[in-house]
Amino acid sequence: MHDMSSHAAHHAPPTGFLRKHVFSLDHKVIGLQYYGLALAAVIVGMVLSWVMRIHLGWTNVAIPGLQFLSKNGAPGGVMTPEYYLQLMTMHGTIMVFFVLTTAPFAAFGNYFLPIQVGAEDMPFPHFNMMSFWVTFVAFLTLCAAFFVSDGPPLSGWTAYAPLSAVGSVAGPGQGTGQVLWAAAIGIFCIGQLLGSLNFITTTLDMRVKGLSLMRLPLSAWAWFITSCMGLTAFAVLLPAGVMLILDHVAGTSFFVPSNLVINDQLQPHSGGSTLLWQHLFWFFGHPEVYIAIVPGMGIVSHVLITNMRRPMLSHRTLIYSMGALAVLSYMVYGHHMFVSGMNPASSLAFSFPTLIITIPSTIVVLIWIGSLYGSRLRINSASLFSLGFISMFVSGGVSGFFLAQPSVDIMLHATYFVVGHFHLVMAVAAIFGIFAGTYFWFPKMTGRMMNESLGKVHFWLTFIGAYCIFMPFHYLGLAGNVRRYQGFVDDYLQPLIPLHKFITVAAIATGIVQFIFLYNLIHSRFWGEKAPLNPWEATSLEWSTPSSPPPFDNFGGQHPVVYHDPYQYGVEAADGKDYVMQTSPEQVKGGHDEA
Amino acid sequence: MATTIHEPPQIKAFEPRSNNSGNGGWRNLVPADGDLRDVKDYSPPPASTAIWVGLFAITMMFAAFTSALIVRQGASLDWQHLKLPPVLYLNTILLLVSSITLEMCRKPIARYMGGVRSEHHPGLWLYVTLGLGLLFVAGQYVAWRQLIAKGLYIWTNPNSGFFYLLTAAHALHVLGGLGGLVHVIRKLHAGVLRRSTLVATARYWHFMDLLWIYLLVLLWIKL
Amino acid sequence: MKARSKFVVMALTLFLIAFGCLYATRGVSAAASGKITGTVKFEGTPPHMKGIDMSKDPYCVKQHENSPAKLENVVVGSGGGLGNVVLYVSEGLSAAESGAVPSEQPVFDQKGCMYTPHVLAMDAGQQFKVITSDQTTHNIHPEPNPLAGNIPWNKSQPPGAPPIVTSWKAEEFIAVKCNIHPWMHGYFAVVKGPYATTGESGSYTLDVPPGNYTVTAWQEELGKQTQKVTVTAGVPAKADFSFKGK
Amino acid sequence: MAKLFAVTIVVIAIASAIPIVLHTWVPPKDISTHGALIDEQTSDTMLEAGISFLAAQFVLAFFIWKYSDPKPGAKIGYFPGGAKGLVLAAFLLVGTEVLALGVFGVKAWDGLYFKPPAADALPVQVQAGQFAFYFRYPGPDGKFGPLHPDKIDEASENFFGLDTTNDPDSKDDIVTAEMAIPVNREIHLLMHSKDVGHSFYVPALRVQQDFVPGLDVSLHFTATQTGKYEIVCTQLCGLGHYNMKAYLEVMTQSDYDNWIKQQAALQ
Repeated sequence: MHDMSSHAAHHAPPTGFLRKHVFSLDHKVIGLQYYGLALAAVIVGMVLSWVMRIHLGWTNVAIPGLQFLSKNGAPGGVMTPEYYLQLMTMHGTIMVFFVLTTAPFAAFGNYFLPIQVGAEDMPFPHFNMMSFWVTFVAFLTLCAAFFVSDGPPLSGWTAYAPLSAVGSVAGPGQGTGQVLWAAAIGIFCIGQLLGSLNFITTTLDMRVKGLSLMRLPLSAWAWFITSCMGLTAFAVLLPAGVMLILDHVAGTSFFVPSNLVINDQLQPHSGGSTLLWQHLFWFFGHPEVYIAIVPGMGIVSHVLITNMRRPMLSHRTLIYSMGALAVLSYMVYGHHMFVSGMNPASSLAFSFPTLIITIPSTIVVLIWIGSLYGSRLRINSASLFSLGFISMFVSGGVSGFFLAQPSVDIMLHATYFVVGHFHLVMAVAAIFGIFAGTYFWFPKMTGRMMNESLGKVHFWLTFIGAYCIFMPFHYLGLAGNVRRYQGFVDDYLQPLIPLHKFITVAAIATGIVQFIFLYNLIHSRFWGEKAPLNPWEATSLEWSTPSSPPPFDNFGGQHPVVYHDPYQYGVEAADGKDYVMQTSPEQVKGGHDEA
Repeated sequence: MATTIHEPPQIKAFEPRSNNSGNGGWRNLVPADGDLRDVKDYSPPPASTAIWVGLFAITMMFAAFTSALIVRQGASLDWQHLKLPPVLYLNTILLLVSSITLEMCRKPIARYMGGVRSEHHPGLWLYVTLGLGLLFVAGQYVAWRQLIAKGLYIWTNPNSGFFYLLTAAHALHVLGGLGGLVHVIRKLHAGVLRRSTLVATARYWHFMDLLWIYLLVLLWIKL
Repeated sequence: MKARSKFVVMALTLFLIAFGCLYATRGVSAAASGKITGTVKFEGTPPHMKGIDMSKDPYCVKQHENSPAKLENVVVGSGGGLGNVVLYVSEGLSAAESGAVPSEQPVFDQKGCMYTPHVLAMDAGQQFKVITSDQTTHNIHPEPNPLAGNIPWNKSQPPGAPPIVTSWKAEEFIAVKCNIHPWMHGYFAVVKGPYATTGESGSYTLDVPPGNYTVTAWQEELGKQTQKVTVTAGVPAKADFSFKGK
Repeated sequence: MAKLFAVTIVVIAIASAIPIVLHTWVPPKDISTHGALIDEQTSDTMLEAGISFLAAQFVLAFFIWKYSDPKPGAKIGYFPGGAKGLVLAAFLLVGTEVLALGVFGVKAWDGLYFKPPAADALPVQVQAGQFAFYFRYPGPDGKFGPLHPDKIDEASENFFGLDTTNDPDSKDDIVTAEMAIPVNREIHLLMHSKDVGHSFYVPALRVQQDFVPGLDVSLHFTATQTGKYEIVCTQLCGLGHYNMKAYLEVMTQSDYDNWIKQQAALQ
């Protein structure tokens, strides 16, 4: 290591509460802030899902106390159709934007990307701080929709125009609520663009001596690839959001066609294109799915390798596959619009890339499974959640075969099959990734261990529960159960209601289980046993920091030098260790250096 | 990279920063037990990478606006192509000139920061650029007033809608560029201006020209 | 401290009592000694009222198994009386009279996927009640003109939900719809001062103090008619209306 | 712990597959001419997806079982064929699999979308609005009258905005709240939306198509069995979305003729 004390002298850690904990420039603090935001958001989102599930199982049954949430939305505790849709919209928006995007990408990425490249911080700490606080403002803006007179919008997280663009005549919440929604999304985009800017420059320019791109851990690669996707996707959603707001407040007609008659009133708009919104939205929307899942892939690979005590069969292949996913994700967005009135030929054109995207996904899975072969697998909460991630990703992935084909999509589009598909592959899998990362990195972030036995209980119940909730969704879909219904009045749906009741019970049970995790998180933070510097005997740079949590400048005035590829496991190292840190200059017998 | 953020080193000529984080290079491996002095490493200062990343994002954004405009123009029968206010052409010239003035002061400033003191302060041209930039934005505002005077509001027809939308979006970005210039001027007077900062600002500023000319053509031609 | 709270309580009670008296007196003045009576007739052949196909919602169909539903835009009784006509005093009322707001809450029921009554008359500022007797969810979506001072709203009422109690600020004839059952439509007739709605007989009575008034009759499709009447104490003044079919 | 986990995965995988194999939950029986292809395509996909699903879960479980808590000093082994083999397998197996699906899928899609409707197809117009479908038949003259959105007035049941006084073509148009069609006759469905986005979904007919506001979409299909089926909306359109439905009655030609006469009388 080089003594950098001369440089270290230059940046004293901040003094004063605000700079330390609130408007901190330290990527670690910002990462934790993102994590906290995601935690708050996920609790809101989960409670919303409970209320929705109860209503779906027992429609028009008064849910005691609900009337205090919204007097209009649930008079006497009986949920109105509009309120169901409003909660559904908020559930989707909160989960996709403020949980699945912030936690695995912004939170863990902010905390560990700079450390894994051996930097002291991101190159633009002020942008980094702004990125969090802008996102925070976006969250407040979205939640404000709960408190406006008509409540939140009811047009779903996809906010299809013209329903989302013509104002409150189209339904409660479509006025102020929808504008707040669009504003929140726009603000969120700005925050994530700032974040992506930092992530990309960090990865390209801040790596320490000897740390070539290919020597980056898979997690770092995943964050890098994700930030590239984010840069493109959010830059497209932002204009869309602006135009949607203009249609509301400035009387423009970007998305609203002529001659709409709503509630017997001829609308003043003219000439807009409703498909335009769908194209802009899904050009963001599909990559967003991968923005949610790719960081999970990276984290899970990172955790698995450490616990398999061996590198992946091929480091590069995984990286290239994730890259391929990122690139393809822009060519496939049309599969959300097969029956949307888009030219049927283009539906076919979109279906082939969508089918082809299964190849890189398959490669990733095969590499994971193939690397398990002959490994020395260690079972702990982190590795359990990683393996669970693979199982979930497979289960959710195979249903993609169906939705990739226009002809099959005719029956399955907009049914619970789709809901089950993306909940498994994007929501549950991504959240398993978050859990894996939390159990794995908690010692580094807090200097204390999480309670393993609680962690295992949490895993078992969550794993089984998740399957109990989301597998039946597929069955509902196959039977033609349409999504976004607040109750089931159609004759052919009556036989399915028992299945809905089952799902509701499973969902509430699984939700309650999550409080074990919450307790574990809080309790271990303050009273957990002290963690050694490198509890998992891992090799990557975050485990070379002089303390847990790392000092303000991460490496205590030093700059590490990297001598090895990231994952030197299963080797014969000095004093009988089976791994060699990236920063150790020792020669490795049976090492995996590709250089 | 706190070292270079909190107190940037003065620009010494163009020698790469060394002995410092941020020089992993692309394929620049340190073999185990290798001699570090053999490692030839250099990676650009973050600012000069970041600016390209930022410009890419802006490009994507206006690409989205463009596709929207094309779809919208194709989809609707109510597209009345509006005649651009002539003042825009004056604005265009202002903007282009501002780029030239910015270029004029880049070398002097590099020399100045290198310690060479010439007769007049190189910051002068920065102020000129700043002024021209402000004039451009003001000119855009005049253009809007003219349209409004003609009774063309943002909601009047799709074309006017896109005109206000695109020009406003561009003007906002120009204001951002002006902020960058102010930042550069402050750093210059503090004597801690980094070359990469100046270069990045300049690239952004020139990109605003290109973007504006592109938008002008886009709004001018009937697709 | 304690003394102050006492004082507040006293003040409040006093205020309430005063308010109560005021309110009572207004009530009294509303129940006046004069009367305007009359009937509203329809001339010519009553227009054909289309039947309503409710097949979209089997529940609604069941409610009309033996009484087929039809539109109620123009309801003519056997005696030629015109129903759903709102009569009110458009001129001549004293400020107190037109300002008086009855305390009872008229009820607007959703029954068999129709509105009963089809036209609900009420006083500006008077509270009214929207209830549902149906086992299917309705949404109530009145679209007043916001410029007139009434704010549009749109609320669903699932079976078993409590009544919606609200009121309208300004005088206006407000169309109300259910979007879930597009055939359901009715009117809120918001007026000032005494009002009456005719049944199929077409007869009505307005209680007013003696004086000179203009009575207006409003029908959703046939429009408005007015008459000047002079009311003397004891003797009911007569004002008959007759609407011609379009 | 690991072995238990492996077992759990296997159990869950099998349990998930059972309802599929037993066809516990299936869509209403197909009554269309084009539906058979779609169902076939779906079951083919189900086969391939199911095999991939079970295979992946089982292998995952097996490896977890076998390689967790190994004896001390055990060397790490390499998967025969290594990464190259796996990548190759992915490209060959999955590649051919999905391409096959894609290519065969074209056939099913083509039947519904690329063939123009037959010349003698019965034209029926459907209008979607918050929150009901209304249908229009051209009547004896076989012509649909023009639509005047400004004339739409649900209060007097002018759902389409027809001007029967001035448009001769509109006079004999028949507007209904439920859709009746003759069996074994091709239907040419002309779809437009009056307000926001909606969708026309008849599971039994294997048909789903969005309404695009401001755009006229058309669809053609043939029903092969008489009976009463449900038309539902699958595109979120507002608070009444869940209750936006209409009934589709497939009748014999003669029943249909009577029905259309009755409806004409009711206009």
